[in-house]
Amino acid sequence: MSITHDAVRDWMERFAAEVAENRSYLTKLDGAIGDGDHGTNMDRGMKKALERLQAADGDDIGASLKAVGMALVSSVGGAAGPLYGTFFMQMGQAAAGRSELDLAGFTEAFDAGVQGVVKRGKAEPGDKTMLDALKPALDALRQAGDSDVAAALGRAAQAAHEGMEATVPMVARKGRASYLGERSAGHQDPGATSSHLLLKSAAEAVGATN
Amino acid sequence: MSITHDAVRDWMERFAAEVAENRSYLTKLDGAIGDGDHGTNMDRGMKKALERLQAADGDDIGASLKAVGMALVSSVGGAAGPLYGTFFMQMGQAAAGRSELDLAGFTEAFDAGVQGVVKRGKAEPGDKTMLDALKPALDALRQAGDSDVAAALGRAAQAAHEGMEATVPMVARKGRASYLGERSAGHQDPGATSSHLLLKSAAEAVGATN
Amino acid sequence: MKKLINSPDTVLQDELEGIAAAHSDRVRVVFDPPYIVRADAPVQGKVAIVSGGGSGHEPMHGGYVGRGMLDAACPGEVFTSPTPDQMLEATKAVDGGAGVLHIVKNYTGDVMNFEMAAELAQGEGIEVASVITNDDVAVQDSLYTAGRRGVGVTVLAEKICGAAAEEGKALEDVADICRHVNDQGRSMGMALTPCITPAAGEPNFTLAPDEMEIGIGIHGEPGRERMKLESAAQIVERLTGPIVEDVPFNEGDEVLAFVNGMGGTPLIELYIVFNELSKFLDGRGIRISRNLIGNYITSLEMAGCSITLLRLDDELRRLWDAPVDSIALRWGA
Amino acid sequence: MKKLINSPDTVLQDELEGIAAAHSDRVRVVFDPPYIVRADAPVQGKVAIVSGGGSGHEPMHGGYVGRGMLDAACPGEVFTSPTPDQMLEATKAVDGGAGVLHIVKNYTGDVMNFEMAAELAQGEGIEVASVITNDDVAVQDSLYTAGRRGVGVTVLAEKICGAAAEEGKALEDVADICRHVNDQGRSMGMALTPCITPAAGEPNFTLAPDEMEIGIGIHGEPGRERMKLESAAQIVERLTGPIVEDVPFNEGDEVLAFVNGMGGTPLIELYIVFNELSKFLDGRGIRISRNLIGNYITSLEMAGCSITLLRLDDELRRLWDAPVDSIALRWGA
Ligand SMILES: Nc1ncnc2c1ncn2[C@@H]1O[C@H](COP(=O)(O)OP(=O)(O)O)[C@@H](O)[C@H]1O
Ligand SMILES: Nc1ncnc2c1ncn2[C@@H]1O[C@H](COP(=O)(O)OP(=O)(O)O)[C@@H](O)[C@H]1O
Ligand SMILES: [Mg+2]
Ligand SMILES: [Mg+2]
Ligand SMILES: [Mg+2]
Ligand SMILES: [Mg+2]
Repeated sequence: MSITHDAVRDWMERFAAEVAENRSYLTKLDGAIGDGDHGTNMDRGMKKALERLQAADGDDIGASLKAVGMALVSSVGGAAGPLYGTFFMQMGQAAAGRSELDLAGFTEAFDAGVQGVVKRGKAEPGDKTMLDALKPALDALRQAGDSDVAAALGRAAQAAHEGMEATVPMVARKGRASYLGERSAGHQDPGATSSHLLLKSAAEAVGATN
Repeated sequence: MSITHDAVRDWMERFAAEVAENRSYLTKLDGAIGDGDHGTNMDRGMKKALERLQAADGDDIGASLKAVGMALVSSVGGAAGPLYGTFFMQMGQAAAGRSELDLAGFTEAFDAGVQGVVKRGKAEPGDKTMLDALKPALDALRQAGDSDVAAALGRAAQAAHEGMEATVPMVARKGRASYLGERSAGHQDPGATSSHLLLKSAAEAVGATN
Repeated sequence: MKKLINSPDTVLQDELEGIAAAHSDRVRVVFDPPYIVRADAPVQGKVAIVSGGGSGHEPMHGGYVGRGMLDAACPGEVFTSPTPDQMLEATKAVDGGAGVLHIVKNYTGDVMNFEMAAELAQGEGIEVASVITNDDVAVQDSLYTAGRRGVGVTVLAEKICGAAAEEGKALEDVADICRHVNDQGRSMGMALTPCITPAAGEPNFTLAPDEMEIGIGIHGEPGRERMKLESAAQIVERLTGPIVEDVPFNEGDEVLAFVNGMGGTPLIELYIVFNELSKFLDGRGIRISRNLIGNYITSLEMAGCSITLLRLDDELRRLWDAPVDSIALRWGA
Repeated sequence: MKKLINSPDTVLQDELEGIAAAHSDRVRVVFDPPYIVRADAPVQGKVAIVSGGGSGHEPMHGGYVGRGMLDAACPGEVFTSPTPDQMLEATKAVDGGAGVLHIVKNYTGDVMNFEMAAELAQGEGIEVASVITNDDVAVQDSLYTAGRRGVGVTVLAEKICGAAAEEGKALEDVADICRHVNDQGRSMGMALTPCITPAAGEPNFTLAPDEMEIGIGIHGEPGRERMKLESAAQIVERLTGPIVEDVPFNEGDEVLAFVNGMGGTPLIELYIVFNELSKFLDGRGIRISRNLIGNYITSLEMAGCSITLLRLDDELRRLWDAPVDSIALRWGA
């Protein structure tokens, strides 16, 4: 089984729905160690992204992901805008022209997206950022070997979930939460939380049973 | 029995003490229908007045009352400053050069004070102001005939008390409370309340038993 | 009560010391009795303008001392009219031989204290004219009451009269212009929250989280009406309706629109209010040709706003545009 | 949440419409994507200065657009960095051929969005220099973290660089001056109350009636330390101690002292803070030769203040004194 353009679209719709549903939860998490706008910003951005997706035709996964990325860059703002924007633009770049992706292809594109986030944000694992959910997910995909797509993304979502939870005790070194120093420990990172939603949506889009 | 310079001094000390003790009560009354400063202002003023009195010597009742009035004018501010200031300056004017006052003399001087308040503030009885306590007190003094000073001032204090209570249902037509229109009804006037304290102190200074 | 102060008793003194430390290039601060005066006072041959009132309305009035506006300001204790001795000393300090105009907001205390000061100054041979501002349409106008409060128009009158005096106009002319401004201007205010005077330590009224107070003054006193919170557009209609009907302002009129913050409301909201005001007046064919938006006549940390409209004619517009170089209002200089 | 707004979703749009309605003589407001630009932009041959950031800090940055200060400002949603497309369009609108300086406050979001915008603008052949301000001593400085926040110094840098650009200095020189200002300036802030973003509807933290938060930023985020409320004098010591030790400021230094209100604190308190600051610096032989006191970089309706000190030399003093004619800062013009 491979990931079709329809599945990618479904992924984005599910992600948008998750973000909308968790909007105030994300904002609340951001309120505790940031400025309380992560949910609002991501929700505004994913709504714009869906509009763009719906307006576009064709089955180029790369083009669709790039469209999502550009919509996010120009509508989210804050840290998450350029980071998620870069993620999707880089992932789209790596998947340019493809109408389906097998697990290896998806993993490669996902890797490009994560590398984009690292390059833009210069964070490392352990800094208490979205990377702490994205990186474990990437590792899980890499370790999936030749398991099927649903199982692999299921495990990636699981890894993102663990990574998200692991941000709780961390002292933030990047982003707004770093201003709090030690006071940032004890709170879950909002960006890692939205990144988990991203992986959860992906897994659900390919029919993984979590 | 007549009212000596010592009794006048005692009157002022008692009045200052009453104002200090009721400072937050007066301020609270003023908060409900005014701007919440009557207690603070009168307390600041009477403290200044006592300083002046203590610094002055001689037994000229008129001079002492004028000193009190001038202290109030230059330290109370607001509506109460010029009104109480004028009251004491006019009363002092009427008692100029006197080291004791009999009831008639006191009544005459008090009358001059009240007239000063009317002239300065242009209020009428029923406007929900200090005049609603002062005027009944003056009337009581006038009706005292040849009763003794303590009894007369006791009755004047009683009249001021009744006048003060009568301000509760009134709709204010003068001063800050008038801005509230009908909403000013149901609250006791702070200035009438401090005026009652003035009469109560006078009665106590001459040994009336209330 | 949460305030950046040292103690409730030293608020006025500390503030005045701060003004003295900050603005000695522009003003001189006298402490006993307290008043703030232009550094170059008295200006010979110029009509001088003195105002004053309780503190807690900053930048009014001290912030308006400077060339093209006030010659002196007398600060009282918080929300308490200053005393005649302050006004007398300020009047003497600014008199340049052409007389002194007292601009007095219509509050019993302010009026009586300024009255006593004017009597004293006249007794010392200084020509004094007094004009009382009473522009607050939230208060019913009546001969039998204390009448309407002086609020937002006072700021505009001080600016415009300051320019007229700077032009060399005579005392009676400057006073006439002041009365004209007061005639042509009206205001109304509202609060989202009460405020707390340092001395009282608690608010004079409380509002539920979904309530607002309409028709408040600038002394933390309750207003005329309490109601459910509404949108900016509805609030603007509530404040501006009574204003335009009072003067009245008619289609074709040119106005200065002044959206004032009560102290605790951020500028972003005042611009939203201005936007609604501009739409409201547009709908009635009233043209805003000048505006002032910000915290200019405040009530400590109260959240809320007031709206003032002043009908402009060529002279008022010219005097408004004239240079002003005070602490808080500055242009063309 | 009590605000003078129509709806949380229209705050930015309504505010921008208000600015457009009020200040069309000075600025042009573009709505899609949103930015505010000098009415006379582009000024041929002059280095242009663009800044921007989340809304909720008014008058920053939109209020600083005008001759002698910013050429354009890009407002984001409340407390959210604007996006690269806004910055790109603003940059194109102001480029007069001499290059464009981006003044960016050090927040991850602002830095990354401006970075993307600069890449795009350079791709279109516009010379762009970027300077990041990071003056908040409440945050530990470190190579391994996001570093210090840009706060009060940003306002001073915008004024000073605006003057340098107006003088005809080249892009690299204006950028150098900006870096110099950032080097020589430090800030720290505190809050008496939190603030509420319209979208969130509730505060990010709560403070007991006797508590204050020290070391806050300008986004309603909690600070470094919570403690019992203290006197203005003690608070000034808490904020200024770390500032003077950081640069460090020494005996004999000349400084610009900037006492900034967070939005909900009235001017009377800011003057009390300034008075304490002036005494504190006096005691260390540091001379205040210029000052700025008021709400200039705010955090919605938060009550509190920040203190910024900038060490002055002849050039910085001259550029500070130079005429400025923006909406919110105006002198000599
Ligand atoms: N340098 C960075 N690298 C990766 N992720 C980051 C970085 N800085 C911040 N983030 C992520 O962004 C999230 C905050 O996003 P958001 O609230 O939308 O932006 P802002 O902090 O500008 O308000 C954080 O929770 C964190 O996961
Ligand atoms: N015109 C007036 N004549 C007589 N008394 C008045 C008048 N106006 C106000 N008062 C009295 O003054 C009191 C208020 O005094 P105070 O609070 O000290 O002054 P302010 O109203 O200026 O704050 C009122 O309660 C009322 O009794
Ligand atoms: Mg955030
Ligand atoms: Mg009062
Ligand atoms: Mg008062
Ligand atoms: Mg943000």
